[in-house]
Formats: sequence, structure tokens, C-alpha cells
Amino acid sequence: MASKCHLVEAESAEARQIAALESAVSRDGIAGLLLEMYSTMLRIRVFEEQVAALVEAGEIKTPCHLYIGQEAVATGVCAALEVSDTIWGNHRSHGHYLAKGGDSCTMMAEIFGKKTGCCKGRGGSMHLFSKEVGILGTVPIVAGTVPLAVGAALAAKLRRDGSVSVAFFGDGTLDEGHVHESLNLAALYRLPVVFVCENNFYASHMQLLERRVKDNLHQAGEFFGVPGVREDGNDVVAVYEAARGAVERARSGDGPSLLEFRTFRWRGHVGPSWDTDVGVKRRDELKDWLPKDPIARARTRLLELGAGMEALERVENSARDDAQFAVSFARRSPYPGQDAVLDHVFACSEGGPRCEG
Amino acid sequence: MASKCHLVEAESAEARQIAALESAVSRDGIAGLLLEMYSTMLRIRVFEEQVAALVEAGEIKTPCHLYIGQEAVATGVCAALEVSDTIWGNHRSHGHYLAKGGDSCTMMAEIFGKKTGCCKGRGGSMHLFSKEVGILGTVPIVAGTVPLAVGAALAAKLRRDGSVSVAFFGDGTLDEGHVHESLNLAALYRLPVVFVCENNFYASHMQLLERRVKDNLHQAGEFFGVPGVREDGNDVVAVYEAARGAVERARSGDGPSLLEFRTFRWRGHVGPSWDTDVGVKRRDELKDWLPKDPIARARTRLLELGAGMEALERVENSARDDAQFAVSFARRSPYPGQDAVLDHVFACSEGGPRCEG
Amino acid sequence: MRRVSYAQAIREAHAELLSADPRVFLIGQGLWSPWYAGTTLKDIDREFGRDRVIDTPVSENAVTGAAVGAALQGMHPIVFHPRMDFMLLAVDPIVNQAANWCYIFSGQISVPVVIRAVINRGGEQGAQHSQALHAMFMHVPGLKVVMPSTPYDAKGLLIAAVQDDNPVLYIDDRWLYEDEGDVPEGRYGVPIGSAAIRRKGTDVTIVGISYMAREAVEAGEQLADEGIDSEVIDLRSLKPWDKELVLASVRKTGLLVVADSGWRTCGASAEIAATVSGEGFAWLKAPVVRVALPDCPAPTSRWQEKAYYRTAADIVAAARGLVGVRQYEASA
Amino acid sequence: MRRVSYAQAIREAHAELLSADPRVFLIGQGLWSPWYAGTTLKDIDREFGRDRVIDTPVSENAVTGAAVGAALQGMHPIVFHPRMDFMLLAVDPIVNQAANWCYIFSGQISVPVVIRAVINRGGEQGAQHSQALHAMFMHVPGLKVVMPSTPYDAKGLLIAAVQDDNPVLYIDDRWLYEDEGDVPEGRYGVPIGSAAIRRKGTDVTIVGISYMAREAVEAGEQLADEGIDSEVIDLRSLKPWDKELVLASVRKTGLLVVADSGWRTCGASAEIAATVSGEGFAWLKAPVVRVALPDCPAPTSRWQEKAYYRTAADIVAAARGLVGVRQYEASA
Ligand SMILES: Cc1ncc(C[n+]2csc(CCOP(=O)(O)OP(=O)(O)O)c2C)c(N)n1
Ligand SMILES: Cc1ncc(C[n+]2csc(CCOP(=O)(O)OP(=O)(O)O)c2C)c(N)n1
Ligand SMILES: [Mg+2]
Ligand SMILES: [Mg+2]
Repeated sequence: MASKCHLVEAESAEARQIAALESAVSRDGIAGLLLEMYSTMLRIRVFEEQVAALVEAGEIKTPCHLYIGQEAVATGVCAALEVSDTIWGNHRSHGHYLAKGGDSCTMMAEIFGKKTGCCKGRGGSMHLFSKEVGILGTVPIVAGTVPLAVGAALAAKLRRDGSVSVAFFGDGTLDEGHVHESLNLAALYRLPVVFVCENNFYASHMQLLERRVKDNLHQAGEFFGVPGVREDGNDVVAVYEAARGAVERARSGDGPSLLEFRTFRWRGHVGPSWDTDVGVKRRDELKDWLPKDPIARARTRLLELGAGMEALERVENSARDDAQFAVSFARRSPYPGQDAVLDHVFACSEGGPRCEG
Repeated sequence: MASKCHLVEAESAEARQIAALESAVSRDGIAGLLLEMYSTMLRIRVFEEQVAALVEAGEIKTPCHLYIGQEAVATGVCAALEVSDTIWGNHRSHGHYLAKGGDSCTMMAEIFGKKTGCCKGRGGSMHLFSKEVGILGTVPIVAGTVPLAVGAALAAKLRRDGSVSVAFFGDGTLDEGHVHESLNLAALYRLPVVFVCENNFYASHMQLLERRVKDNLHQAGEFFGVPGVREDGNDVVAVYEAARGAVERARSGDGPSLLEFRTFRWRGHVGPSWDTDVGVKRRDELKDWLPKDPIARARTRLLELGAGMEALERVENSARDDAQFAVSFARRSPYPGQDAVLDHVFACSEGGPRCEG
Repeated sequence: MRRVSYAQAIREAHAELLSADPRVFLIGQGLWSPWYAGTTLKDIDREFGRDRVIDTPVSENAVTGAAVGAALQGMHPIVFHPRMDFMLLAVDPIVNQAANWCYIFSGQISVPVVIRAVINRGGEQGAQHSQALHAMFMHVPGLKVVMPSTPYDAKGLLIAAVQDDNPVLYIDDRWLYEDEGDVPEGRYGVPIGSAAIRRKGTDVTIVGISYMAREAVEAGEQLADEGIDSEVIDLRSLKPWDKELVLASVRKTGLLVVADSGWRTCGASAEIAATVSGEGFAWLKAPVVRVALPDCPAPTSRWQEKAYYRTAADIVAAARGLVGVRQYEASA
Repeated sequence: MRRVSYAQAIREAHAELLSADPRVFLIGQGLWSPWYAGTTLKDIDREFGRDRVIDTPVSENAVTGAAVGAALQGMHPIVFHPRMDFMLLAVDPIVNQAANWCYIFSGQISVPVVIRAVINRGGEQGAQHSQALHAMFMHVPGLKVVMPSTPYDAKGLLIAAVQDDNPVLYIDDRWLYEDEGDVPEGRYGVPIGSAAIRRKGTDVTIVGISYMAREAVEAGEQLADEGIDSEVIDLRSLKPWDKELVLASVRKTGLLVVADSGWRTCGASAEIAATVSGEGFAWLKAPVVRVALPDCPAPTSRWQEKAYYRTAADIVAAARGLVGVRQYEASA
């Protein structure tokens, strides 16, 4: 799905062609879906490469934790969700945001710190939000949103609204005790929540086995009765299928599951560098993972399935356009006013001072 | 082992006889040890029955969480420890304190709120301490001492002093996330710590299966690489043997273990009642558990092993004497001065104001 | 009007809220227990069902976080902490999350969660089972904090808290549970941010917080017997607090005692003393006196507890001292 | 004397302590990272070995608790929190445990742990990555709190903190890391509880805390250019704080500005304002002015950050206002 601002601002012939192509192939089962997911992954990749360049250029100041290399996870999981389902992210959520249908212009503007941003310039890269499409919030306190996602599932259960919530988090997040508490609550109350652990083998500079003895993250819920699945996080179809199972399970009242997707982030923990330059010995791992590029794999698979070169190129061009539009939108947007800095400490409804802005 | 105050204040012929008996049978393997453990369990039981009566009589005001029914756990575990090993307890630690060699007089005085108490009247029942015998502290924040015990083990490892630390906690404590963090740290750093989970199936009014889906507490450490053992917590010999294994493992540098001892508290969560009277439907469970009395079982076994009735009676009398001495000691002791209330907020060494008392 | 106990008033507020609004639910430790919450939630699970009255594992962090998450989805949960001390395990969801989300997302979302915490102390429970930590949360932008001292306010403030779209910390003190007072039937709210004058007077202003508001009323009566005409204000709401009402009173009396049930340093009493010393500078005839807990944990032994906690007598002594200073200065 | 940066001074203190005392060890997140702690711990793991410099899982509660436990066993750990915001997950071991054990057990045991927390803000990081929460901990009996603003104190206070037998919260601010100053080689301690006069003066007293102490020094210079002779005090130690020194200065100047890097309500500035307004009542010629963060979370967008944070200019304006009031009154 192309971003809103793209459609509004560009409406190029190309965009319309892509849309037509998408709906045409969507009847063809996995091929159609794969093309869509390929498009989403590419949009994430290109968007983030833009961000990386802009950080290097000094135009973006907010800390950016890039998702490059992990695109298949957000994409495959969100492909299994409805708009009314909610996702909850962390510091590394550009991909989650785009995959769930967030608008790339408002995210880019947010990263620029602009008033047109999805948080009106209050969030930067690490705080993203788009209620209409179920992006209920991404914040950078590690594990911070995991109990919140459980609470959203509790709300869904109490209201019987049939929605599912998804908590996206990294391998490092399972170091936090309250994630285990959350697993227990979810199992105990049979909540419609899916725990998505993106195991990229690092929590900032610390490799998984420097933080724990076993490489067994899919088993995190076993003690509490939350079933776990381990999947290749760089195979978008495998991700989608695992997610679909978990989401169905949740939606039909059978409770939570935990999905471990094994993947790798290409860039540094934060910023555009490759980490290898600051002393973290990831070089060998990176060498293994680069050839497993989820986007290249999807592309190969699409070609095998008979997609035409031309169709793929259109998707690729569209992703580029989309990111460029987002950048120009962000650049053109104004900063929020300094006098609005104290707005919204409290919600407006009850009429406290300075809630508007 | 009889309490210090008993020895000092009584030195009765009986006490000396018991001591002689103990050393006589201590050569006979398990029989000698069992007699000792029987004596410890009885001392705990009688002490606590005294406490229960004094709470009912209104003489004791501090909240008392009785250990009656669970005596085999503290006793068996502490029998496997050296004096230099440390234990860390919780709100329900009278038994841990006595089993590790704490003095019954100073504990009773503490429960009375007296100046001669093991915390000089600052702790009451829920805060116990006796550094000389390795009771490093019991406090009532659930799970509060679990990370501390891990830290003690870390200290032991850094100093290579060969000591082992033991965290005593209940089934409810595994609901707390930081206990899981603690298990992970212990496994990761291979620390000499033993996690002793006393599964009495309740956290105050909440039955185990109202708090979690599975009855599998011995598996709490599996995710982190901490091996677990499940044992009958009302069989003091079984407890001792499981503990000995875990302590040896810890002491020899092989890291932590978790022991689940299944047992039951006879009395209410707090105070001398039986809980059944305040609406908690424990009656059936209690009916099952009363016949599994760990003390009666040890007594039967001792008789099978050939212990004489007379020897047992001496142990029993000694336990009664011990508790009675403790009560009279506590009664005779003064309250701490009101003017000392602000003492010891800070440690003395650096000469802050009002550190003495 | 009906006389109802503070504990019963809290229970009524819960029942009213649960009846009136399907978005309201309760979650926390002890909700199915016959004793955990005193009688403030007696049989509430039977009345409203265990789907909406959810007792929990001993997992303060995730339970509080789950309540916050449900609030973000439009529910109006009340999360219950039977002791404030335990809530220290849930500071992250309260301070990092609940307090910040409305601001971070520029008002696109609100967090209508009530966090109920009980101050439960005395009875030789000791340092970890006695804390009154309201000042730690008063410090945090984005949180509201209320502390009723009467049955009327206990009910009205809980209702107002649940109806507020922001995270509100509702703190009740078990020492007040047996107190009786007039409580209307039905739903009514006490505006958050408004203090109440419990006694009109002209000689000295006494601002009381929570339990110490009750002691302040008691002190007011004792002072009256001595011929000192105090104005007693029950702050009720700590953040926001009713600065205007307090300043108006101090303008009249020129003297202020602040009586708080928490510690002194950086406590609620520090904020009120600092603010009034500043904005009421021209009116103050003597230094503001803070009657607060000493910077010391709670002891257990009953006699030390007696020496530790503050009562009406301490307020009386403080007010007497202030009035004496003024009279001395007036006569000098 | 050698000029050394604040960051380097912190590193030196660690190295001195690790060399001198086998009881000292470091534990916390980021200790093996090339960037987490800026340069304050650069290669410290290589120098002293990863047995004594222990990087950890993302488990703030248990890691802090483990440090407390090791301290109870006689070690002198420094537990590192690369951001104060993350430490909110470890309030239980700090407030419920570390702060209380000495008191509960009547001085039979002490808790010689240093909890180092970094204030790390600005740079569009936002509400959850910007907090300066020292006041929450100042409120808690049994904890000491220090906040150095110069390289000299950064080193000396860390050494004093580790040598203290009590839990000490050592808080450094990354905005100070590049500042240079005179720092002796070797070990020296700066007494906890003593403030430092950074500038002698008679017109107005300015008390600065942490980053705002540096801004206060800067403000003092600007004020001097305007002919206002301020006395600038760097508080350095927040609990205990050097009341005598501050009062002595206020006695002389009659005017006080308190500049804190944390929030206003119930903040460190409230305590100082309340105390000085009380004990310095007779000397104060105008209300104490608090220069603190507004009761609002941190924004991200760079322009809003600029509007949010306080600087020397705010202190200058406050001091100027106070002196103006006094001059106005003197001339009236
Ligand atoms: C509570 C808390 N502790 C520490 C941090 C610092 N931190 C930021 S990201 C991160 C690593 C998280 O690792 P993981 O969950 O695996 O996510 P990834 O960065 O690999 O996507 C850490 C430790 C934080 N933001 N919050
Ligand atoms: C952090 C915290 N939360 C809640 C409580 C209240 N509480 C006291 S004892 C207890 C139950 C503990 O259960 P368990 O660990 O099984 O120990 P048991 O009482 O069965 O021995 C609870 C919830 C507490 N003291 N501390
Ligand atoms: Mg990771
Ligand atoms: Mg239990």
C-alpha cells in the first residue's frame, strides 16, 4: 500500500499502475501477497536508507535505530493483521509503522521534528503513532510496550471486539522480568495477543550469548503456558504464515503465542553506521547474514513464481518515489511552535490549562 | 542445635543430654542427622505455636506469617549448609532463621519489639538478621531478597570465598519478573546460589492455578539454563538430599539450581488462624496435607531407624523449654527507647548525625 | 444525610462506577481476597463478576502496565495496589509510560487509568510496609494525585478520578477507614484540584494532607479551646493543588502550618512551603512550619512507632508556636 | 594542575578505585560497550578485566539488586545505569532495599553500594530518554545523592561515594562531559554534604545543581558584567545538602535563586526554597526564585527542546529580577 501523502501529493501514473497490479495479482494467492509484502519491505528499506543518508548529512538529529535487514518480520506479521488490530513497538519501529499502514510522510516529518509529524514533533524516530491504522504506540523504554499490548488484549477481551494486539520486541527485551510477567498474564487470562520476538542476536553491543546461556528464545513462554514457534525471520512468507497461525489462535479465543523470528540488523544499534567500526565484533555474523537479505529472497521467489521484471521495477520505483515524497514533505513542513512546548501534558477533555496545541 | 540463650540461661541437665545424644548418633549417618533435623523442626513448630498463642493473646502485635507445616524445607536445606553460607528470606522466615542457627531468644524478643531483639526492635517478625550464622536478612517485599542472594553469590565468586547463598521464597514469588532476571544472571555468571522455592500452593488467598496456567514451578529456570528439581517438601530427608546436591554443585563452581519443594502452610497467610475461616476454600487441601505432617513423618522414621522413645521425648522437651525460655527472655527485655527512633538511618562509619543507638 | 465509613464510601464509588460504565474494570492484587483491601472492596467481585474484577499474580509491573494499555484502548481501569510500597515495582509503567503518552503523542491519545495505592502502616509492620510515597509521584508531570481524608471525598474523588481522562493516582490511608461522615447516595464527583476548608479561622492556616488533614481538624478543635482560631484546609488533591485557596487563607492569617503524612525532604510539604513562601512572601509573618515525617524509615516496635508518626499534637504545637511568635512580635 | 575533562575525571575515579580496593567492582549495562557511557568508562573492562567490570543483560531490577546484595556482603560495587530513565525499573532494590537495610537492622549491616545514573538528554531523544529524577531519590531516607558539576568533583565525589558505607546515588550529566577543569592525580575525596562556593559575592545568592551549577557560574559572570555581584554556590551534594553554607550566603545577600536541572514540583529546588524560606526567613528580602524545568515531559523537536531547557539566561533574568526588586525597595 502506497502512503497517503504519496497518493495525495503524487497520484502519478506509476502509482496507479502499481495499485492496479497489486489488485490484479492479489487473487493469485501467495504470489499476490508476496508482491504486496515485497513492496512493503522495499518501502521500508528505501525509507530507511533515506533516513540513514539524512542522519549522515546532519539533517536528521533524533536517534534513529534502523530496521534494515529485518524488514520481513514487520511485513509478514502485519500482513496477517486487520486494520483494527493493534501493534506496539519499540525504539526500532520504522518498519512496524510502515508495515501496519502508517503514512510515510508523517513519519518522515516526525523524524525531522516537524509539526506535521505523526506526533506533531513530539516523538522523533523513537515514538510513532497512528491510531487509525492501529499503530498504538512505539516508545523506546525497552519492554515498555509489552505489558501495554497485554492490556490492549485485555481490553479487546472485555469488549469482545475481536481485535488482536501484537507486541514487537527484540531478543534483549526478554532480559526484562516484566516481559515474563506479561507472558504469564496473557496465558492466565487467555488474551488475544501475539508476542513477536525479533531475535537479531544483539541488544545494542551485547550478543545474545553474552546475556544468557541458551539460544532458545522461542521457549520464553513455555513456563507460563504460552506456546512458542521459531521461524526464519528473513523469509517473509514463513513469517506471514507463523503470524497468521498465531493471530487466528488469538482471535478465536485460544490465547497468546510467542513467535521468535531469527534475523539480523545490518546497521549499528543506532544510527547509520555498521557497528563494526565501533569495536563490536559483528563482522563475521554480518557476512553470514547479508546474503540472506529478505528482500532479495522475496524478489527471487517472485521471479520464480512468474512475476515480470517490469512489475518488480514498478514496485521498486514506487518505493523510491514514496520515500522521496516523504522527505520533501518533511522538508517543506514547519517546526512546531516553541510556545506550544507545554501543551498536552494532560488530556484536553477535562479542561486543564494548556492542553491544546 | 539448642539456642544460645537456652544454653546460656538454662544449661539444664536435659540440654546437655540432648547434645550428647546428638553427637553420639551423628556418626550413624542419616539417623543422627535425622534426629538433629527432627529437633530443629520441632523447635520451629513449638516456637511458632507459642507465637500463635501470643498473637491471639494480644501480646504480639507485629504481623506474623507462620511456617507451621513447612518446617522440613528450612530444616533440610539449612542442614546442607555451612555457617559461612548465607540465607535470604521473606515475610515467612521464622523457620529459616531457626534452621540456620539463629537464636530463638533474640528472634522472640524481636517479635515482641524489644531492644534485645535481633534487629533491636526495628524488624518485628518480618525482618530477621543474624550475621554470625549467615542469616543475612529476611524482609517482606515479595522477591526482594532474591536478587540480593544472587549478589551475595556474586560477591562469593569474586572473592572466591567458597560460600553459597540460598534464596528462600514462595510459589507466589515466581510471579515477579525480577526473579526470572535473577535466574538468568545466576546462570550467566555461574553463581553459587540455590533458589529454594517453597511451593505451598498459595500466595496469600490466591491458589497457584489462579495465578498461572501450569503447575511446573521446578521449570522456572529452564529457559535460562538453571536446572530444576521437584521434591516432596514434607520429607525432610528428601529435602536435605536435594539441597545437598544443589549446594555441592554451587560450591564446586557449576552454578545455580532451583529446587521446588511442595508443601503446605497449615495456618492462614498471616496470623494464627487457619484461613478457612475467612472464606478461602482451602479446607479440602488442608485435609489432604495435615496427615503429611513433616514432623510426624520424621518421628515415625526415627522410630523405624531404632531411635528410643526416651531420646525423642528429650528432644521434644528441649524444644518446649527453648521456646519458653525465649518467651520469658522477650518478656523480661526492655523496649527500645523512643529517642533512638532516628538512629541508624545511615551507617556509622562516616560519622553522619545520629547513626548510633 | 447517611453516615458512611471511609472504607464503605470507597466501596460505593467502585460499585457506582462499575454499574454506570462498562469501560470501568478493576485489576490488581487482593481483589478476590476477603481481607486485602479491608472492606473497601468487599464482595465486589461477587457483585460485578470476576471478569471485571480481576485479581492477579504478584506482578505489579505487568499488571499496572496492562491497565495502562487497556486505558490506551479506551477502557477506564482502576489498578489496585494494596500497599504503596509494592507499587515501587510499577514505577516504570506509571512514570515512563502513563505519565508521558499524552504528551509524547501530542494529545492524540489519553491514558484514563486510575492507580489506587493504599498507605497501610502502623501495627509494627516496619519500613517496607509503611511508606507514603505520594511526593515521588507529585514530582512527575502528567500524573494527577489525590488523597482524600473524608468519606465524602473518598467517594467523590474516586469517581472524579475515573472520569478524568488522565492517569490519576488515588491514595487512601487505612488509618482513615473507620472514620464516618456524610456521604450522598449515587454518583457525584469532587473536582480534582480543589481543596476544602474544614474550619474557618483567622489566626493561622493549617493545610493537612490525607491522614494529617484529619489530624489537622482535630488540632483545629484543640487550638480553639486555647483561643486560637485556625483555618483548616484539607488539600485533598495534591497535583494539581489548590494554590489559590491556600494563598487566600495565608493572606488572611499570615501564618501557615503544612501537615503531611509523608517524609519531609522534597515532600509535598516542601512544595507547599516553597510555593507559599514565594507567592505569599508579602503576607507571611513567620516561617511556614512543616509537620512531616522525619527523614527516617518506619520502625516497628510500637513505642518507636509512637515517636515516629505525627499527630494532632504536633500540629497544635506548631500552630501555637507560630501564633506565639506573631503575638510576641505584635507586642514587641 | 592538569586539565582534565569531566568524562575523563569519572574514568580516573573508577580506575583509582578499582586499583586500590579489591572490594570495588562495576556492574551494569554498557560497561563493555564502546559508546554507552561516553568515554567515562572507556576500556575500563580491558584494564581491569571483565570479572570486575561486568556488563549485563537488560535487567535493571535484578542487576541493581545483585549489587545491593554484594554490598551487603561487604563488597563496594558501583552499579551503572546509562540513563536515569531506565533506573525506574530498579526503584524497588534502591528504595525498598538499599535505603532501608541499615535502619531495619539497627546498624548491624550497611549497604556500601554506589548507584551511578546518567542524565542523558537533548538531541531530540524525548520524554523517556531525558529525565533528571534526583528529587525522587532525595525524598527517600537512607539514600545519599550527589551530583557533581565539575571534573574535580566528578572524580572526588565518586571516590567519596564508594568509600561511604551507605547507598549513594551518583548522578552525572552528559552535557558536562566535555567540560575541562583542574583535577589532581591520585585519590582524593570530596566530602559528601559539602557545597562549594564558585564565586563570592554580596548581591544575590545563586545555588546551582548539576548542569545548572555550570550555568550558574556562567550567569555569575554575565551578572558581574551588569554590575551585579552574585555569590554562586554549587550544591554538589543533594542529600545531605550543605544548608549551613547556603544559609550563611543568604544571610549576607538576602536573595536566593535556586537553579535545578529537574522538574519544579517537589523538586530539589522546592526543598531548598522551603528550607531557606523557613530558616532564612529573617534575612530574605524577596521570595526565593526557582529556576527549574516546567512540570512537563521533555519534547523532541529541537526548537521545543530549546524552549524547554533552562540556561544561564534564565538564571540571569531571575537574579536580575530579584536585585531589581531589592533596589526598588531600597530606593522606595
Ligand atoms: C529499560 C531500558 N533499558 C535499557 C535501554 C537501552 N537500550 C535501548 S535499545 C536496547 C537494546 C534492546 O535490544 P533488543 O530488545 O534486542 O532490540 P534491538 O535493538 O536489537 O532491536 C537497550 C538495552 C532502554 N532503552 N530501556
Ligand atoms: C512486592 C510485594 N507484592 C505483594 C506483597 C504482598 N504479599 C505478601 S506475602 C504475599 C504472598 C507471597 O506468596 P509466596 O511467595 O508463595 O509466599 P508464602 O506467603 O506462600 O510463603 C504477598 C502477595 C508483598 N509483600 N510484596
Ligand atoms: Mg536485538
Ligand atoms: Mg506460597
